[in-house]
Amino acid sequence: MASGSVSITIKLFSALREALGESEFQLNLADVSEASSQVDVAAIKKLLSQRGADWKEALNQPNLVHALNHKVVFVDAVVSEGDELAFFPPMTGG
Amino acid sequence: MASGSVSITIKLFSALREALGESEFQLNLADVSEASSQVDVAAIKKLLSQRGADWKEALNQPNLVHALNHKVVFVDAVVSEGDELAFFPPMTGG
Amino acid sequence: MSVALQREAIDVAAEYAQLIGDSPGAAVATFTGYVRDHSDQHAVTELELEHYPEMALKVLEDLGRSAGERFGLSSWRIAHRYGRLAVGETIVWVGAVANHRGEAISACELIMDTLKTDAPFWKREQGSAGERWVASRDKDAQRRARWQSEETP
Amino acid sequence: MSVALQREAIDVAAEYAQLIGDSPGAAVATFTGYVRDHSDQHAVTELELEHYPEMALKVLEDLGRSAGERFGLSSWRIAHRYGRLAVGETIVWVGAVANHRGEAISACELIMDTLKTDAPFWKREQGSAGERWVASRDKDAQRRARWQSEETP
Repeated sequence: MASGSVSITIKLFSALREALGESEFQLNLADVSEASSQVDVAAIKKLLSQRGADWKEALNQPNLVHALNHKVVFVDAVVSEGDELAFFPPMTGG
Repeated sequence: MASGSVSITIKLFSALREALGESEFQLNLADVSEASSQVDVAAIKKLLSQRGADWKEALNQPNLVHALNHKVVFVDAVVSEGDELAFFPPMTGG
Repeated sequence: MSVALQREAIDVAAEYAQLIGDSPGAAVATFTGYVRDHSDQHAVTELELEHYPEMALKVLEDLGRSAGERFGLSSWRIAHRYGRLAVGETIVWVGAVANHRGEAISACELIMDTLKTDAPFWKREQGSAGERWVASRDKDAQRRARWQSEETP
Repeated sequence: MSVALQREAIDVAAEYAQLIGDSPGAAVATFTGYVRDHSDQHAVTELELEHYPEMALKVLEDLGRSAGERFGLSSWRIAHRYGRLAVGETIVWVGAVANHRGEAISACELIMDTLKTDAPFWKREQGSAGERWVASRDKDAQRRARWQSEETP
Protein backbone atom coordinates (compact mmCIF):
# COMPACT_ATOMS: atom_id res chain seq x y z
CA MET A 1 0.00 0.00 0.00
CA ALA A 2 1.28 3.48 -0.81
CA SER A 3 1.87 5.34 2.37
CA GLY A 4 0.36 8.81 2.59
CA SER A 5 3.43 10.05 4.42
CA VAL A 6 5.95 9.57 1.63
CA SER A 7 7.64 12.82 0.69
CA ILE A 8 10.35 13.22 -1.97
CA THR A 9 12.40 16.06 -3.45
CA ILE A 10 11.87 16.87 -7.13
CA LYS A 11 14.64 18.67 -9.07
CA LEU A 12 14.45 20.10 -12.57
CA PHE A 13 17.41 21.20 -14.70
CA SER A 14 18.24 23.01 -17.91
CA ALA A 15 15.42 23.52 -20.45
CA LEU A 16 12.97 21.71 -18.13
CA ARG A 17 13.71 24.00 -15.22
CA GLU A 18 13.37 26.97 -17.52
CA ALA A 19 10.12 25.84 -19.17
CA LEU A 20 8.43 24.98 -15.86
CA GLY A 21 9.81 27.84 -13.79
CA GLU A 22 10.79 25.62 -10.86
CA SER A 23 14.11 24.10 -9.91
CA GLU A 24 13.34 22.20 -6.70
CA PHE A 25 10.31 21.37 -4.54
CA GLN A 26 8.97 18.79 -2.12
CA LEU A 27 6.30 16.41 -3.36
CA ASN A 28 3.95 14.59 -1.00
CA LEU A 29 2.78 11.27 -2.36
CA ALA A 30 -0.42 10.97 -0.28
CA ASP A 31 -2.57 11.25 -3.36
CA VAL A 32 -0.80 8.66 -5.53
CA SER A 33 -3.10 5.74 -6.35
CA GLU A 34 -3.52 3.54 -3.31
CA ALA A 35 -4.10 0.53 -5.52
CA SER A 36 -0.38 0.14 -6.20
CA SER A 37 1.80 -0.95 -3.33
CA GLN A 38 4.85 0.85 -4.70
CA VAL A 39 5.27 4.25 -6.29
CA ASP A 40 7.59 4.34 -9.29
CA VAL A 41 9.00 7.11 -11.48
CA ALA A 42 6.23 6.62 -14.04
CA ALA A 43 3.64 7.30 -11.35
CA ILE A 44 5.42 10.51 -10.34
CA LYS A 45 5.53 11.67 -13.96
CA LYS A 46 1.79 11.00 -14.24
CA LEU A 47 1.11 12.90 -11.04
CA LEU A 48 3.22 15.91 -12.08
CA SER A 49 1.68 15.91 -15.56
CA GLN A 50 -1.64 16.82 -13.93
CA ARG A 51 -0.15 20.22 -13.03
CA GLY A 52 -0.86 21.53 -16.54
CA ALA A 53 -0.22 21.21 -20.26
CA ASP A 54 3.36 22.55 -19.96
CA TRP A 55 4.20 19.94 -17.33
CA LYS A 56 2.60 17.19 -19.36
CA GLU A 57 4.55 18.16 -22.45
CA ALA A 58 7.87 18.66 -20.65
CA LEU A 59 7.71 15.38 -18.74
CA ASN A 60 6.67 13.31 -21.74
CA GLN A 61 9.33 14.36 -24.22
CA PRO A 62 10.94 11.21 -25.62
CA ASN A 63 14.52 11.90 -24.50
CA LEU A 64 13.71 12.92 -20.92
CA VAL A 65 16.26 11.65 -18.40
CA HIS A 66 15.29 10.71 -14.82
CA ALA A 67 17.83 10.37 -12.04
CA LEU A 68 16.89 8.89 -8.67
CA ASN A 69 19.31 9.76 -5.88
CA HIS A 70 21.91 10.91 -8.44
CA LYS A 71 21.70 7.85 -10.65
CA VAL A 72 19.98 7.61 -14.04
CA VAL A 73 17.05 5.16 -13.85
CA PHE A 74 14.21 3.79 -15.98
CA VAL A 75 10.59 4.73 -15.25
CA ASP A 76 10.01 1.54 -13.28
CA ALA A 77 12.42 2.55 -10.51
CA VAL A 78 10.66 2.59 -7.15
CA VAL A 79 10.61 5.82 -5.17
CA SER A 80 10.82 5.89 -1.37
CA GLU A 81 10.55 8.39 1.45
CA GLY A 82 13.32 11.00 1.34
CA ASP A 83 14.42 10.21 -2.21
CA GLU A 84 15.62 12.87 -4.64
CA LEU A 85 14.17 12.56 -8.14
CA ALA A 86 15.50 14.77 -10.94
CA PHE A 87 14.23 15.35 -14.48
CA PHE A 88 16.36 16.85 -17.24
CA PRO A 89 17.18 16.76 -20.98
CA PRO A 90 20.19 14.77 -22.32
CA MET A 91 23.46 16.00 -20.86
CA THR A 92 25.85 18.19 -22.85
CA GLY A 93 28.93 18.71 -20.68
CA GLY A 94 32.59 18.27 -21.43
CA MET B 1 77.92 -0.29 -65.56
CA ALA B 2 78.90 0.42 -61.95
CA SER B 3 81.11 3.45 -61.86
CA GLY B 4 84.35 3.10 -59.95
CA SER B 5 83.97 6.64 -58.65
CA VAL B 6 80.84 6.09 -56.56
CA SER B 7 81.39 6.95 -52.89
CA ILE B 8 78.77 6.72 -50.15
CA THR B 9 78.61 7.28 -46.39
CA ILE B 10 77.89 4.30 -44.17
CA LYS B 11 76.45 4.86 -40.69
CA LEU B 12 75.96 2.28 -37.96
CA PHE B 13 73.85 2.71 -34.81
CA SER B 14 73.10 1.06 -31.49
CA ALA B 15 74.15 -2.59 -31.05
CA LEU B 16 75.55 -2.65 -34.61
CA ARG B 17 77.80 0.32 -33.99
CA GLU B 18 78.92 -1.24 -30.73
CA ALA B 19 79.57 -4.72 -32.17
CA LEU B 20 81.53 -3.42 -35.18
CA GLY B 21 83.34 -0.57 -33.44
CA GLU B 22 82.56 1.96 -36.16
CA SER B 23 79.87 4.60 -36.38
CA GLU B 24 80.54 6.27 -39.73
CA PHE B 25 82.87 5.86 -42.71
CA GLN B 26 83.12 6.47 -46.43
CA LEU B 27 82.79 3.51 -48.75
CA ASN B 28 84.18 3.54 -52.28
CA LEU B 29 82.28 1.30 -54.64
CA ALA B 30 85.02 0.81 -57.24
CA ASP B 31 85.29 -2.85 -56.42
CA VAL B 32 81.58 -3.73 -56.58
CA SER B 33 80.85 -6.20 -59.37
CA GLU B 34 80.96 -4.47 -62.71
CA ALA B 35 78.48 -6.91 -64.15
CA SER B 36 75.55 -5.13 -62.53
CA SER B 37 74.65 -1.73 -63.85
CA GLN B 38 73.26 -0.55 -60.51
CA VAL B 39 74.47 -1.01 -56.95
CA ASP B 40 71.74 -1.78 -54.43
CA VAL B 41 71.65 -2.15 -50.64
CA ALA B 42 72.02 -5.93 -50.94
CA ALA B 43 75.29 -5.45 -52.85
CA ILE B 44 76.60 -3.11 -50.16
CA LYS B 45 75.72 -5.63 -47.44
CA LYS B 46 77.57 -8.32 -49.38
CA LEU B 47 80.60 -6.09 -49.81
CA LEU B 48 80.73 -5.13 -46.13
CA SER B 49 80.21 -8.75 -45.06
CA GLN B 50 83.61 -9.52 -46.56
CA ARG B 51 85.22 -7.45 -43.81
CA GLY B 52 84.98 -10.37 -41.40
CA ALA B 53 82.77 -12.79 -39.52
CA ASP B 54 81.50 -10.10 -37.13
CA TRP B 55 80.38 -7.92 -40.06
CA LYS B 56 78.78 -10.85 -41.82
CA GLU B 57 76.82 -11.78 -38.72
CA ALA B 58 75.79 -8.24 -37.83
CA LEU B 59 74.61 -7.35 -41.33
CA ASN B 60 72.69 -10.56 -41.86
CA GLN B 61 70.57 -10.59 -38.71
CA PRO B 62 66.94 -11.04 -39.72
CA ASN B 63 65.57 -7.80 -38.25
CA LEU B 64 68.29 -5.47 -39.57
CA VAL B 65 66.91 -2.10 -40.70
CA HIS B 66 68.47 -0.14 -43.60
CA ALA B 67 67.84 3.55 -44.16
CA LEU B 68 68.93 5.27 -47.36
CA ASN B 69 69.14 9.06 -47.05
CA HIS B 70 67.10 8.93 -43.80
CA LYS B 71 64.33 6.72 -45.12
CA VAL B 72 63.83 3.02 -44.36
CA VAL B 73 64.23 0.96 -47.55
CA PHE B 74 64.26 -2.64 -48.74
CA VAL B 75 67.50 -4.30 -49.90
CA ASP B 76 66.68 -3.61 -53.56
CA ALA B 77 66.97 0.18 -53.13
CA VAL B 78 69.58 1.58 -55.53
CA VAL B 79 72.52 3.47 -54.06
CA SER B 80 74.05 6.51 -55.80
CA GLU B 81 77.04 8.79 -55.40
CA GLY B 82 76.87 10.82 -52.19
CA ASP B 83 74.13 8.73 -50.57
CA GLU B 84 74.01 8.03 -46.85
CA LEU B 85 73.23 4.42 -45.98
CA ALA B 86 72.59 3.46 -42.36
CA PHE B 87 72.25 0.06 -40.71
CA PHE B 88 70.66 -0.47 -37.29
CA PRO B 89 68.47 -2.77 -35.17
CA PRO B 90 64.71 -2.13 -34.74
CA MET B 91 64.03 1.25 -33.14
CA THR B 92 63.06 1.57 -29.47
CA GLY B 93 62.34 5.24 -28.84
CA GLY B 94 59.39 6.98 -27.23
CA MET C 1 42.36 10.13 -7.91
CA SER C 2 39.99 13.02 -7.54
CA VAL C 3 37.31 15.19 -9.09
CA ALA C 4 37.00 18.97 -9.01
CA LEU C 5 33.88 20.97 -9.89
CA GLN C 6 34.85 24.60 -10.09
CA ARG C 7 33.63 28.01 -11.21
CA GLU C 8 37.14 29.39 -11.85
CA ALA C 9 39.34 28.57 -14.86
CA ILE C 10 41.35 25.34 -14.77
CA ASP C 11 45.09 25.81 -14.23
CA VAL C 12 46.35 23.14 -16.61
CA ALA C 13 50.01 23.33 -15.52
CA ALA C 14 49.07 23.06 -11.83
CA GLU C 15 46.71 20.15 -12.53
CA TYR C 16 49.45 18.33 -14.43
CA ALA C 17 52.03 18.88 -11.69
CA GLN C 18 49.63 17.60 -9.06
CA LEU C 19 48.63 14.60 -11.17
CA ILE C 20 52.15 13.27 -11.61
CA GLY C 21 53.42 14.23 -8.14
CA ASP C 22 56.95 13.31 -7.16
CA SER C 23 57.25 10.03 -9.03
CA PRO C 24 55.41 9.98 -12.34
CA GLY C 25 54.31 6.73 -13.90
CA ALA C 26 55.73 5.89 -17.28
CA ALA C 27 52.85 7.25 -19.34
CA VAL C 28 50.71 10.35 -18.81
CA ALA C 29 47.85 11.33 -21.10
CA THR C 30 45.80 14.51 -20.74
CA PHE C 31 42.85 16.10 -22.45
CA THR C 32 41.70 19.71 -22.19
CA GLY C 33 38.44 21.04 -23.62
CA TYR C 34 38.01 24.76 -24.38
CA VAL C 35 34.99 26.93 -25.24
CA ARG C 36 34.76 27.22 -29.02
CA ASP C 37 33.97 30.47 -30.82
CA HIS C 38 31.40 28.71 -32.97
CA SER C 39 28.71 26.03 -32.79
CA ASP C 40 27.24 24.45 -35.90
CA GLN C 41 27.01 27.42 -38.25
CA HIS C 42 26.84 30.39 -35.87
CA ALA C 43 29.21 32.40 -33.71
CA VAL C 44 29.32 31.86 -29.93
CA THR C 45 30.35 34.64 -27.55
CA GLU C 46 29.70 33.04 -24.18
CA LEU C 47 28.69 29.78 -22.61
CA GLU C 48 26.76 29.11 -19.42
CA LEU C 49 27.25 25.67 -17.91
CA GLU C 50 24.45 24.52 -15.63
CA HIS C 51 25.12 21.47 -13.51
CA TYR C 52 23.59 19.19 -10.89
CA PRO C 53 26.36 19.35 -8.28
CA GLU C 54 25.80 16.25 -6.14
CA MET C 55 25.12 13.99 -9.11
CA ALA C 56 27.97 15.45 -11.19
CA LEU C 57 30.41 14.69 -8.39
CA LYS C 58 29.12 11.15 -7.97
CA VAL C 59 29.11 10.38 -11.73
CA LEU C 60 32.63 11.74 -12.27
CA GLU C 61 34.03 9.95 -9.22
CA ASP C 62 32.47 6.66 -10.34
CA LEU C 63 33.81 7.25 -13.86
CA GLY C 64 37.36 7.98 -12.72
CA ARG C 65 37.33 4.96 -10.43
CA SER C 66 36.05 2.59 -13.11
CA ALA C 67 38.51 3.89 -15.72
CA GLY C 68 41.24 3.50 -13.10
CA GLU C 69 40.35 -0.14 -12.56
CA ARG C 70 39.85 -0.96 -16.23
CA PHE C 71 43.19 0.50 -17.34
CA GLY C 72 45.23 0.01 -14.17
CA LEU C 73 45.83 3.73 -13.64
CA SER C 74 48.19 4.78 -10.88
CA SER C 75 46.55 8.21 -10.83
CA TRP C 76 43.72 10.14 -12.49
CA ARG C 77 42.04 13.52 -12.22
CA ILE C 78 38.90 15.08 -13.66
CA ALA C 79 38.26 18.84 -13.35
CA HIS C 80 35.06 20.34 -14.77
CA ARG C 81 33.85 23.95 -14.84
CA TYR C 82 30.36 25.33 -14.24
CA GLY C 83 28.91 28.84 -14.49
CA ARG C 84 29.70 31.49 -17.11
CA LEU C 85 32.59 30.77 -19.50
CA ALA C 86 34.11 33.04 -22.14
CA VAL C 87 35.30 31.82 -25.54
CA GLY C 88 38.75 30.24 -25.28
CA GLU C 89 38.37 29.32 -21.61
CA THR C 90 38.87 25.81 -20.27
CA ILE C 91 35.77 23.64 -19.73
CA VAL C 92 37.21 20.31 -18.71
CA TRP C 93 40.56 18.71 -17.93
CA VAL C 94 41.27 14.99 -17.67
CA GLY C 95 44.59 13.38 -16.76
CA ALA C 96 45.52 9.69 -16.52
CA VAL C 97 48.78 8.00 -15.43
CA ALA C 98 49.56 4.40 -16.33
CA ASN C 99 52.46 2.04 -16.98
CA HIS C 100 51.92 2.02 -20.75
CA ARG C 101 50.81 4.67 -23.21
CA GLY C 102 47.82 2.73 -24.57
CA GLU C 103 46.24 2.52 -21.13
CA ALA C 104 46.75 6.18 -20.29
CA ILE C 105 45.42 7.40 -23.64
CA SER C 106 42.44 5.02 -23.68
CA ALA C 107 41.51 5.99 -20.13
CA CYS C 108 41.43 9.68 -21.11
CA GLU C 109 39.27 8.90 -24.10
CA LEU C 110 36.89 6.66 -22.12
CA ILE C 111 36.48 9.32 -19.44
CA MET C 112 35.78 12.08 -21.99
CA ASP C 113 33.37 9.98 -24.05
CA THR C 114 31.41 8.87 -20.99
CA LEU C 115 31.46 12.27 -19.31
CA LYS C 116 29.86 13.87 -22.38
CA THR C 117 26.73 11.73 -22.16
CA ASP C 118 26.56 10.73 -18.48
CA ALA C 119 27.65 13.72 -16.39
CA PRO C 120 24.84 16.18 -15.56
CA PHE C 121 26.02 19.40 -17.23
CA TRP C 122 24.05 21.44 -19.74
CA LYS C 123 25.51 24.06 -22.04
CA ARG C 124 23.62 27.25 -22.85
CA GLU C 125 25.19 29.30 -25.63
CA GLN C 126 24.99 33.01 -26.29
CA GLY C 127 25.92 34.24 -29.72
CA SER C 128 24.77 35.32 -33.13
CA ALA C 129 21.79 32.95 -32.92
CA GLY C 130 20.67 34.41 -29.58
CA GLU C 131 20.56 32.21 -26.49
CA ARG C 132 19.93 28.51 -26.77
CA TRP C 133 20.47 25.23 -25.01
CA VAL C 134 23.00 23.07 -26.82
CA ALA C 135 21.43 19.87 -28.16
CA SER C 136 23.05 16.54 -27.42
CA ARG C 137 24.80 14.93 -30.38
CA ASP C 138 24.11 11.45 -31.71
CA LYS C 139 27.85 11.11 -32.31
CA ASP C 140 28.52 11.47 -28.59
CA ALA C 141 26.12 8.61 -27.80
CA GLN C 142 27.87 6.48 -30.42
CA ARG C 143 31.31 7.20 -29.01
CA ARG C 144 29.99 6.40 -25.55
CA ALA C 145 28.60 3.07 -26.72
CA ARG C 146 31.97 1.90 -28.07
CA TRP C 147 33.28 1.46 -24.54
CA GLN C 148 30.53 -0.95 -23.59
CA SER C 149 31.39 -3.46 -26.30
CA GLU C 150 35.06 -2.91 -27.05
CA GLU C 151 37.80 -4.99 -25.51
CA THR C 152 40.35 -3.10 -23.49
CA PRO C 153 42.87 -1.91 -26.11
CA MET D 1 53.74 22.36 -35.95
CA SER D 2 57.29 21.51 -34.95
CA VAL D 3 59.72 18.91 -33.68
CA ALA D 4 62.37 19.27 -31.00
CA LEU D 5 65.26 16.88 -30.38
CA GLN D 6 66.89 17.84 -27.12
CA ARG D 7 69.37 16.67 -24.51
CA GLU D 8 67.76 18.62 -21.65
CA ALA D 9 64.52 17.64 -19.85
CA ILE D 10 61.21 18.57 -21.47
CA ASP D 11 59.37 21.45 -19.78
CA VAL D 12 55.84 20.09 -20.08
CA ALA D 13 54.10 23.29 -18.92
CA ALA D 14 56.10 25.44 -21.35
CA GLU D 15 55.44 23.01 -24.21
CA TYR D 16 51.71 23.08 -23.48
CA ALA D 17 51.58 26.88 -23.32
CA GLN D 18 53.42 27.17 -26.61
CA LEU D 19 51.23 24.53 -28.26
CA ILE D 20 47.94 26.28 -27.55
CA GLY D 21 49.23 29.82 -27.99
CA ASP D 22 46.80 32.73 -27.65
CA SER D 23 43.70 31.06 -29.05
CA PRO D 24 43.44 27.38 -28.27
CA GLY D 25 41.39 25.06 -30.42
CA ALA D 26 38.51 23.28 -28.78
CA ALA D 27 40.34 20.07 -27.96
CA VAL D 28 43.91 19.51 -26.79
CA ALA D 29 45.39 16.07 -26.13
CA THR D 30 48.88 15.47 -24.79
CA PHE D 31 51.05 12.49 -24.01
CA THR D 32 54.21 12.43 -21.89
CA GLY D 33 56.53 9.45 -21.58
CA TYR D 34 58.84 9.07 -18.57
CA VAL D 35 61.79 6.80 -17.78
CA ARG D 36 60.50 3.83 -15.81
CA ASP D 37 62.30 2.38 -12.80
CA HIS D 38 61.90 -1.13 -14.14
CA SER D 39 61.96 -3.07 -17.38
CA ASP D 40 60.55 -6.57 -17.68
CA GLN D 41 61.59 -8.09 -14.36
CA HIS D 42 64.61 -6.02 -13.38
CA ALA D 43 65.31 -2.59 -11.93
CA VAL D 44 66.54 0.25 -14.14
CA THR D 45 68.66 3.08 -12.80
CA GLU D 46 69.53 5.01 -15.92
CA LEU D 47 68.75 5.12 -19.62
CA GLU D 48 70.92 6.20 -22.53
CA LEU D 49 69.05 7.19 -25.66
CA GLU D 50 71.09 6.96 -28.85
CA HIS D 51 69.62 8.60 -31.93
CA TYR D 52 70.26 9.30 -35.61
CA PRO D 53 69.72 13.05 -35.58
CA GLU D 54 69.01 13.90 -39.24
CA MET D 55 66.73 10.92 -39.77
CA ALA D 56 64.93 11.37 -36.43
CA LEU D 57 64.10 14.96 -37.35
CA LYS D 58 62.83 13.95 -40.78
CA VAL D 59 60.75 11.00 -39.51
CA LEU D 60 59.14 13.03 -36.72
CA GLU D 61 58.41 16.00 -38.99
CA ASP D 62 56.81 13.72 -41.58
CA LEU D 63 54.84 12.00 -38.82
CA GLY D 64 53.52 15.23 -37.33
CA ARG D 65 52.58 16.55 -40.75
CA SER D 66 50.74 13.37 -41.76
CA ALA D 67 48.88 13.15 -38.43
CA GLY D 68 48.01 16.82 -38.85
CA GLU D 69 46.49 16.18 -42.26
CA ARG D 70 44.71 12.98 -41.27
CA PHE D 71 43.05 14.48 -38.19
CA GLY D 72 42.78 18.13 -39.26
CA LEU D 73 45.01 19.40 -36.46
CA SER D 74 45.35 23.14 -36.02
CA SER D 75 48.61 22.60 -34.14
CA TRP D 76 50.93 19.78 -33.08
CA ARG D 77 54.29 19.36 -31.38
CA ILE D 78 56.69 16.46 -30.81
CA ALA D 79 59.62 16.79 -28.40
CA HIS D 80 62.02 13.86 -27.93
CA ARG D 81 65.07 13.53 -25.67
CA TYR D 82 68.42 11.93 -26.39
CA GLY D 83 71.50 11.25 -24.25
CA ARG D 84 71.56 10.15 -20.61
CA LEU D 85 68.23 10.10 -18.74
CA ALA D 86 67.59 9.37 -15.07
CA VAL D 87 64.59 7.42 -13.80
CA GLY D 88 61.49 9.62 -13.67
CA GLU D 89 62.72 12.03 -16.34
CA THR D 90 60.73 12.89 -19.45
CA ILE D 91 61.56 11.02 -22.67
CA VAL D 92 58.93 12.26 -25.08
CA TRP D 93 56.10 14.79 -25.24
CA VAL D 94 53.39 14.94 -27.88
CA GLY D 95 50.63 17.55 -28.13
CA ALA D 96 47.78 17.84 -30.64
CA VAL D 97 45.09 20.51 -31.06
CA ALA D 98 41.89 19.85 -33.01
CA ASN D 99 38.27 20.90 -33.23
CA HIS D 100 36.99 17.72 -31.61
CA ARG D 101 38.34 15.50 -28.88
CA GLY D 102 38.43 12.29 -30.94
CA GLU D 103 40.77 13.84 -33.48
CA ALA D 104 43.15 15.29 -30.90
CA ILE D 105 43.33 12.07 -28.89
CA SER D 106 43.70 9.82 -31.95
CA ALA D 107 46.44 12.04 -33.37
CA CYS D 108 48.42 11.74 -30.13
CA GLU D 109 48.02 7.98 -30.16
CA LEU D 110 48.95 7.65 -33.85
CA ILE D 111 52.06 9.78 -33.34
CA MET D 112 53.18 7.77 -30.31
CA ASP D 113 52.49 4.38 -31.89
CA THR D 114 54.34 5.29 -35.08
CA LEU D 115 57.21 7.03 -33.32
CA LYS D 116 57.93 3.89 -31.27
CA THR D 117 58.64 1.77 -34.34
CA ASP D 118 59.71 4.33 -36.99
CA ALA D 119 61.80 7.00 -35.29
CA PRO D 120 65.53 6.15 -35.03
CA PHE D 121 66.12 6.08 -31.29
CA TRP D 122 67.60 3.20 -29.32
CA LYS D 123 67.35 2.73 -25.57
CA ARG D 124 70.25 1.35 -23.55
CA GLU D 125 69.38 0.52 -19.96
CA GLN D 126 71.59 0.39 -16.91
CA GLY D 127 70.31 -1.45 -13.90
CA SER D 128 70.26 -4.64 -11.88
CA ALA D 129 70.75 -6.69 -15.06
CA GLY D 130 73.83 -4.69 -16.09
CA GLU D 131 73.83 -2.71 -19.32
CA ARG D 132 71.75 -3.82 -22.23
CA TRP D 133 70.05 -2.58 -25.36
CA VAL D 134 66.28 -2.61 -25.03
CA ALA D 135 64.66 -5.06 -27.47
CA SER D 136 61.82 -3.89 -29.66
CA ARG D 137 58.41 -5.21 -28.65
CA ASP D 138 56.04 -7.12 -30.93
CA LYS D 139 53.18 -5.24 -29.30
CA ASP D 140 54.58 -1.96 -30.60
CA ALA D 141 54.62 -3.27 -34.16
CA GLN D 142 51.03 -4.43 -33.73
CA ARG D 143 49.89 -1.04 -32.42
CA ARG D 144 51.72 0.63 -35.30
CA ALA D 145 49.96 -1.61 -37.84
CA ARG D 146 46.48 -0.61 -36.61
CA TRP D 147 46.90 2.84 -38.13
CA GLN D 148 47.52 1.47 -41.60
CA SER D 149 44.18 -0.33 -41.79
CA GLU D 150 41.87 1.53 -39.45
CA GLU D 151 39.46 4.19 -40.63
CA THR D 152 39.91 7.60 -39.07
CA PRO D 153 37.90 7.39 -35.81
